[in-house]
Amino acid sequence: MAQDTLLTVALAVLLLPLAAFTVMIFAGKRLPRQGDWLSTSAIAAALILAGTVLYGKLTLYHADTLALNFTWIDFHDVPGLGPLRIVLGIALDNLTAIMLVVVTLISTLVHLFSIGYMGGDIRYSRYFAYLGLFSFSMLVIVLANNLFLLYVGWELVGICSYLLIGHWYEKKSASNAAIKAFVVNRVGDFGFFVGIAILFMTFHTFSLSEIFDGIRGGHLPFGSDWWLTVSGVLLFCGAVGKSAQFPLHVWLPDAMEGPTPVSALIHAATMVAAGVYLVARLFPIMTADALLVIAYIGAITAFIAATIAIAQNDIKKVLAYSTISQLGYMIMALGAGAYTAGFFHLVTHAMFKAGLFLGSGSVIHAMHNALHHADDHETDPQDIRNMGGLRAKMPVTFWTFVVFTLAISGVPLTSGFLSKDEILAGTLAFGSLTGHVIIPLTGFLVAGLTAFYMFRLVILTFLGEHKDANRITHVHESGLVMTLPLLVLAALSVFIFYSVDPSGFTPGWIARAVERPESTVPLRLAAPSAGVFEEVLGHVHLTAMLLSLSVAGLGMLAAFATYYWKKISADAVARALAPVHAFLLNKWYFDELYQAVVVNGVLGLAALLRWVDTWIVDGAVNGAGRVTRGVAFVSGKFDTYVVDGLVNFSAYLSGFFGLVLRKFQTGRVQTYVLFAVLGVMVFYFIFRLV
Amino acid sequence: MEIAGIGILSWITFLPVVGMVVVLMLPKEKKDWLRWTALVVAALQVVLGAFLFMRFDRSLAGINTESGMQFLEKFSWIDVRSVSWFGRLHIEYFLGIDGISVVMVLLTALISFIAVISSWNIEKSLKGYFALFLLLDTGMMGVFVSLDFFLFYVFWEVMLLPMYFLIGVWGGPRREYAAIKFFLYTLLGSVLMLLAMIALYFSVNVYIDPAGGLHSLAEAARGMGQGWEKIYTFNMLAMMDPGNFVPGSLLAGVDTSMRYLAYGALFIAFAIKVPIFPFHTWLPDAHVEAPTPISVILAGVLLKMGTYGLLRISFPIFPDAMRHFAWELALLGVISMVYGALVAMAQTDFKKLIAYSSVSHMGIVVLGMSSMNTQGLTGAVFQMFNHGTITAMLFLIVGVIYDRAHTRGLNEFGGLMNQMPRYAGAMTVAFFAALGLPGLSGFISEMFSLLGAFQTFQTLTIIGAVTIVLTAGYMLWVLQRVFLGPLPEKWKDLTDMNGRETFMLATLGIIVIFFGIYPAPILNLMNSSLNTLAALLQHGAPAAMTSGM
Amino acid sequence: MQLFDVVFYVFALITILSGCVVVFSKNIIYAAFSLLFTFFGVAALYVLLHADFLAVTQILIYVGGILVLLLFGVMLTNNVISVEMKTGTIQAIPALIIVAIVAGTLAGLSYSTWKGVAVPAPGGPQTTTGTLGQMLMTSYVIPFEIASVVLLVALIGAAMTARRHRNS
Amino acid sequence: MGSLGSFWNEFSAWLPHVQLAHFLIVSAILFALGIYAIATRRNAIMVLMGVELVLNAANINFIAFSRYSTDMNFDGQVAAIFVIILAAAEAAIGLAIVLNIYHRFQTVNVDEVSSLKE
Repeated sequence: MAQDTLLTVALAVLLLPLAAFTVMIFAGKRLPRQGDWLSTSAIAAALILAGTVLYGKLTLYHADTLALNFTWIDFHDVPGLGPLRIVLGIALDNLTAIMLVVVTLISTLVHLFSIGYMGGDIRYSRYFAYLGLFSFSMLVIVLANNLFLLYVGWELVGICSYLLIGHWYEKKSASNAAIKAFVVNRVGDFGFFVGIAILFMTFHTFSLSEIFDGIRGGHLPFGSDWWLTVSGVLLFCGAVGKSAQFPLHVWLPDAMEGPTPVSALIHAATMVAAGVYLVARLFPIMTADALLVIAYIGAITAFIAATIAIAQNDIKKVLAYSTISQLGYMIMALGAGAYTAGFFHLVTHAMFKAGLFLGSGSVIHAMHNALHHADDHETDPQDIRNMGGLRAKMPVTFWTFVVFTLAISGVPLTSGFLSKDEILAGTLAFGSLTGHVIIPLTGFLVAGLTAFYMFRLVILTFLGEHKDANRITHVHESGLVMTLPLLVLAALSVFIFYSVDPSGFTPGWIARAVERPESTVPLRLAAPSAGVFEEVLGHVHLTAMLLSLSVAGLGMLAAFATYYWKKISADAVARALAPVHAFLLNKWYFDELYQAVVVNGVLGLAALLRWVDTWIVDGAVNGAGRVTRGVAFVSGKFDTYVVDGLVNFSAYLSGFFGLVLRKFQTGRVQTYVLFAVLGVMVFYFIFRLV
Repeated sequence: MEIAGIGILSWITFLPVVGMVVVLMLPKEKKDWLRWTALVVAALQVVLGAFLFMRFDRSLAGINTESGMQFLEKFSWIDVRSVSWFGRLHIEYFLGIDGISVVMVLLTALISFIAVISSWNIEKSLKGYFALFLLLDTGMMGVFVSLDFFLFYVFWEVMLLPMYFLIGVWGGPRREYAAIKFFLYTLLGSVLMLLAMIALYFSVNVYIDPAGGLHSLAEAARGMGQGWEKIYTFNMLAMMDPGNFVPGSLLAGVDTSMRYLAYGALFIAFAIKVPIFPFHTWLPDAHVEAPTPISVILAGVLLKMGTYGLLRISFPIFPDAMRHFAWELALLGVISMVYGALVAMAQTDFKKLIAYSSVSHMGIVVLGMSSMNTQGLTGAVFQMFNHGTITAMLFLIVGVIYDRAHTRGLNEFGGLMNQMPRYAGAMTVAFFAALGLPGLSGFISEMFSLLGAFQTFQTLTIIGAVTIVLTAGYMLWVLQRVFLGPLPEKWKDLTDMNGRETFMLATLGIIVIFFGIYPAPILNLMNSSLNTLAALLQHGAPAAMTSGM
Repeated sequence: MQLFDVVFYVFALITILSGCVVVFSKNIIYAAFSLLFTFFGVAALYVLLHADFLAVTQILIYVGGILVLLLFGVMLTNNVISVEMKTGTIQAIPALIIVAIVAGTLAGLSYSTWKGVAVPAPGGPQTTTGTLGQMLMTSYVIPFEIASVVLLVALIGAAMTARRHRNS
Repeated sequence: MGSLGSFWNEFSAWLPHVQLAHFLIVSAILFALGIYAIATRRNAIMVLMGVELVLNAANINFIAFSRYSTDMNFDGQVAAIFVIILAAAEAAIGLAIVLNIYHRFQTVNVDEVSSLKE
């Protein structure tokens, strides 16, 4: 396969979902079955093509980056700069090729799952249309070789997320969550945009490779090291928003208002991972300081989210916080320099987290139907306290769920074990290289917490007794269209697809395909090089593996002890640590804080400015008008009584004479004739006298 | 470029006057005839605009050279041999367009066409309405094509009066207040412009040959002038050549305080029109009270006259003052952006909200213009075009809902997405375009305005960029309040848009989407002019003008 | 006193007396017929002034046209059979005074200004018709044409105005 | 009384020899009579007759001046022709109006036809 062919196929992968979207948005409702088959087959075709691209890329052009550029805008000869063109394009490297497959794969499975899950929805075709648009936008991010297109895709996925979270907009909470998601993302994008502006100002290009070349050539923004770090951090702001990192993580849990398959696709597997992808893409321009910021942000996020997840009772909320936590993990890994591990975790996490969400979707679907059957509209179908004992009724869902849980907890033989273990090893290496031991410490702590809350979820949902004996009889396993994606994802959560060696992924194809790129920043600013890092990594690898296994085991044990064997009373612990429990249950009060400070602050400022505008700015205008009118009033009085008085007096005189003269107006023409003749005579004599 | 012996720019400018005469001759009972007359005129304007678009030479720059201007028409208009103490009064009928004007001409033709369609359901004294409307059209077109300051001023005033009546007669409940406010405010600006214009007039000398051609002082100094006479002039291009300023006159020299003062007067005149904070308060009143088509014209075209005036007159004539006050200009732009967005957020009246969003969006234009580089200027001019189309859509959208529900209270609506799907689609496109979603035209212009401005004023631009968050906030909030949530019982029988409304919004929507994906056709039109303008602003005026002006 | 003077006085008296009858007669028919004599008298004065064509025209148009027209008017607007054709006068006394002043002034003015003006030595053409025809066709052609239009308009206008409206 | 006496002497000497002023005096009397008829008669047709008298008086003046001018020009006679033409037109129109008034008001008395007064 020639390069061009490969790029053309990649372009086809990109455009297929867009075509599906275009057809669906205009004609979706009129198609048979509202066009779900169309969207699904389009994305499935894209998946097959993406697989081809991946295969071709890895076998034929393993080390190359293929690019396709076109001039989008030509500014010609710009004064002060010389010729300036905005060149956009797509690039295909190994990272991209893998992401293509991941995105289309998850998307295809979610499409399939949605056919079952969304059946009978009032905006069924609209839903599939938006899924298509989302897939397209996500692929734009993946394929872009420049910051501009990246930003375009970035915003587009944001708007898709907005539309899909707000899919059930009759619920106020859904539309609120949609707005929150978009606006919070925009805050991150603001930083992202400023970062782009700095780079564009410095290099007059959006192209990533040209920017890398520029920095490699020693050309820094404002000629300062500090600004290079700042621009890196600003670009990372985009990732903070999109990947729901602290302090902008608050939108993701609310985003669970959207349909569950959407949560699986957008808010677990792909869009939120875009931030991680962005950091991976921009890795070469990150200075050591910027990477440190990134690592800390990731660690803080991972920790906060994991603690919150423990106290949540909504099945999707738990998964949402778990997602945030895992994203923090990846970000932390990238920040620590464990580039490949971070990206690998992105891939494996996409599989099992999508699986977890789809599994939870299956559970919610079943619960919903059961509740619907019982005519119960009070009970929350997503609350795990209302579940339990679903194992027997939903075996496929249960077993796949268990596989995903094992994977996320990092149990050997799963994909999660491979990636997580590598991340922990990376952080450990980072800690020993730089002395920032808090990073690996957080990593291990979060690993334990993850195992704990995930097994808590599994036990409360599937094991034990169901809360309502009557309701359980109406719970049924979901249909094949929903279980099939679960089975596929469960299979993909096994180590064998990534590495033949269950204890480490280094021999795997991903590790070979995705290598940490060379940093382009000046040496004095760069993080420890890949070589140094690898060496330390070799030393700590075994330690990390053993440690991670033991903390994961501890977490699982604690979960079983508390919720299955009931050796420890969860309620008693909650009571004993009541302030902590409340703190966690309320998500560290982030929402309240933001509501009080940011939202109310902005709205208050808006109201204040509105007042200012009405009474002060416009008041000045109206005041000027009033003063003018005051002056006018005075001069008007003058006019009325003095100037106009004269006029009126003359009018009065005319009126007086008119009254007198009207006597002569008899209306008889003959009298007028006489007067006319008399007048002529009078004039004659007057002139004669004169 | 002539049709029937009359230049195409004259056609496109005075066609509405012809239409007005026809309208005035039609009996007032023939409402459909009146409407169709106006529509045909507007459609012909669009056709002429398309013709201009096709025949426009993209490589010519214009700005301050006559040879760079296209579709020129130049005749002696007023020529009084001896006027008391200042000699010969010579005013030209001088039309021509360059890359900046052609975009505005296209926008005007397009928006007028849409506004005529949108006027279809006006019933109150239709004859007067369309007569005034067409006169307004001529005024707007004339402002964008005239190259003689005096002519510009005449068109500027011609536009004012019909607007006053259109708001004051066909407007909402507080129409008199709004109309008078608009009129007086703009008139204040006009007076300042008049002062600056007269000061310029008496500062600029050119030579006129017996055939009526004007020559710069530089040419005359080379001894070419046989029988040439020295006169004052209103010719804008002559004013842009520093060599034409009479030494010792009021505005001669560079960076003098008198020049700053004149620049300031012109700036206020144009800033009122844009409107730039703190001169914006006429806008919400005028917009709220004006009938829908007039709001469309007001936001779509009239606001651009302010920024166009800055680009066409203030900047090239006073590049020194512009450079000196660039930071202040950018600051005002940023304040307009942030302030407009915040005040918009606090509004509950749909139309008022959009009016304030206009303040915010025009602030982006001002910020982009102040950047003095091609990217920023491109963003600014393109934003002028995009704001025209997008805000026109927004006002049409308000009009659609107001026609049906007779209220504009945002908090009274909800859940209309299912009730009015086509409307929802149009509104979604318009709102997403307004909040700068990629793939829609507003994004590109905002992006380039901010990118260009960032090169010149980093801190200000970063503050200004906050609006991308604020805009998203209030725009989505509006969408939520109108479309999402449950449908109130009283709006159960609202109907979706009819064919006419769909046509208008679809036309604009397609333009917004097309230029959002592929802006090159518009950007190419203005590129060379903006490069020249940027060079002028960065390096001062060129040494000499092209000969044969 | 020559023959010319005698003839003048005869016709001047006829003219003025019949004019007085026209003006002061109560009976409209009498008035109309005495107007006939006034016109004849005026025509005779024209003859004395060597205006032969005009004298003939006077008789043809005034007597043959206008007077007949007036008589028709009288007949059409008065109930001939039953009521006597008398009409009253109004404001006779002030009118008499003013008219007396007018007549006195005009007469006095004429007398004091032109009392000595006599006929110049004869030298011009003795017949006037040909000369008048030439003048009308040359130097007065435009007024002449306008006059024809005026007559046409008057004709149509009179017919239109006098027409009895169907609806009334 | 001397002046009146000398005036009478001069006047009586002048009176038998007919000159321009004689015609003018006749014309003046005729004019006065016409005015009187116009001003006093109630019948519209009588008013028209008065107008005819006035016009005739004017014609006499025209022709007399024409005759007594030094070069015996005919302009006065031409003017008289036009006056006659106008008189004819006026009579026709006037009578038409009178007839119309008669149809409307059933009278031709001008003082009863007074819609003009208030």
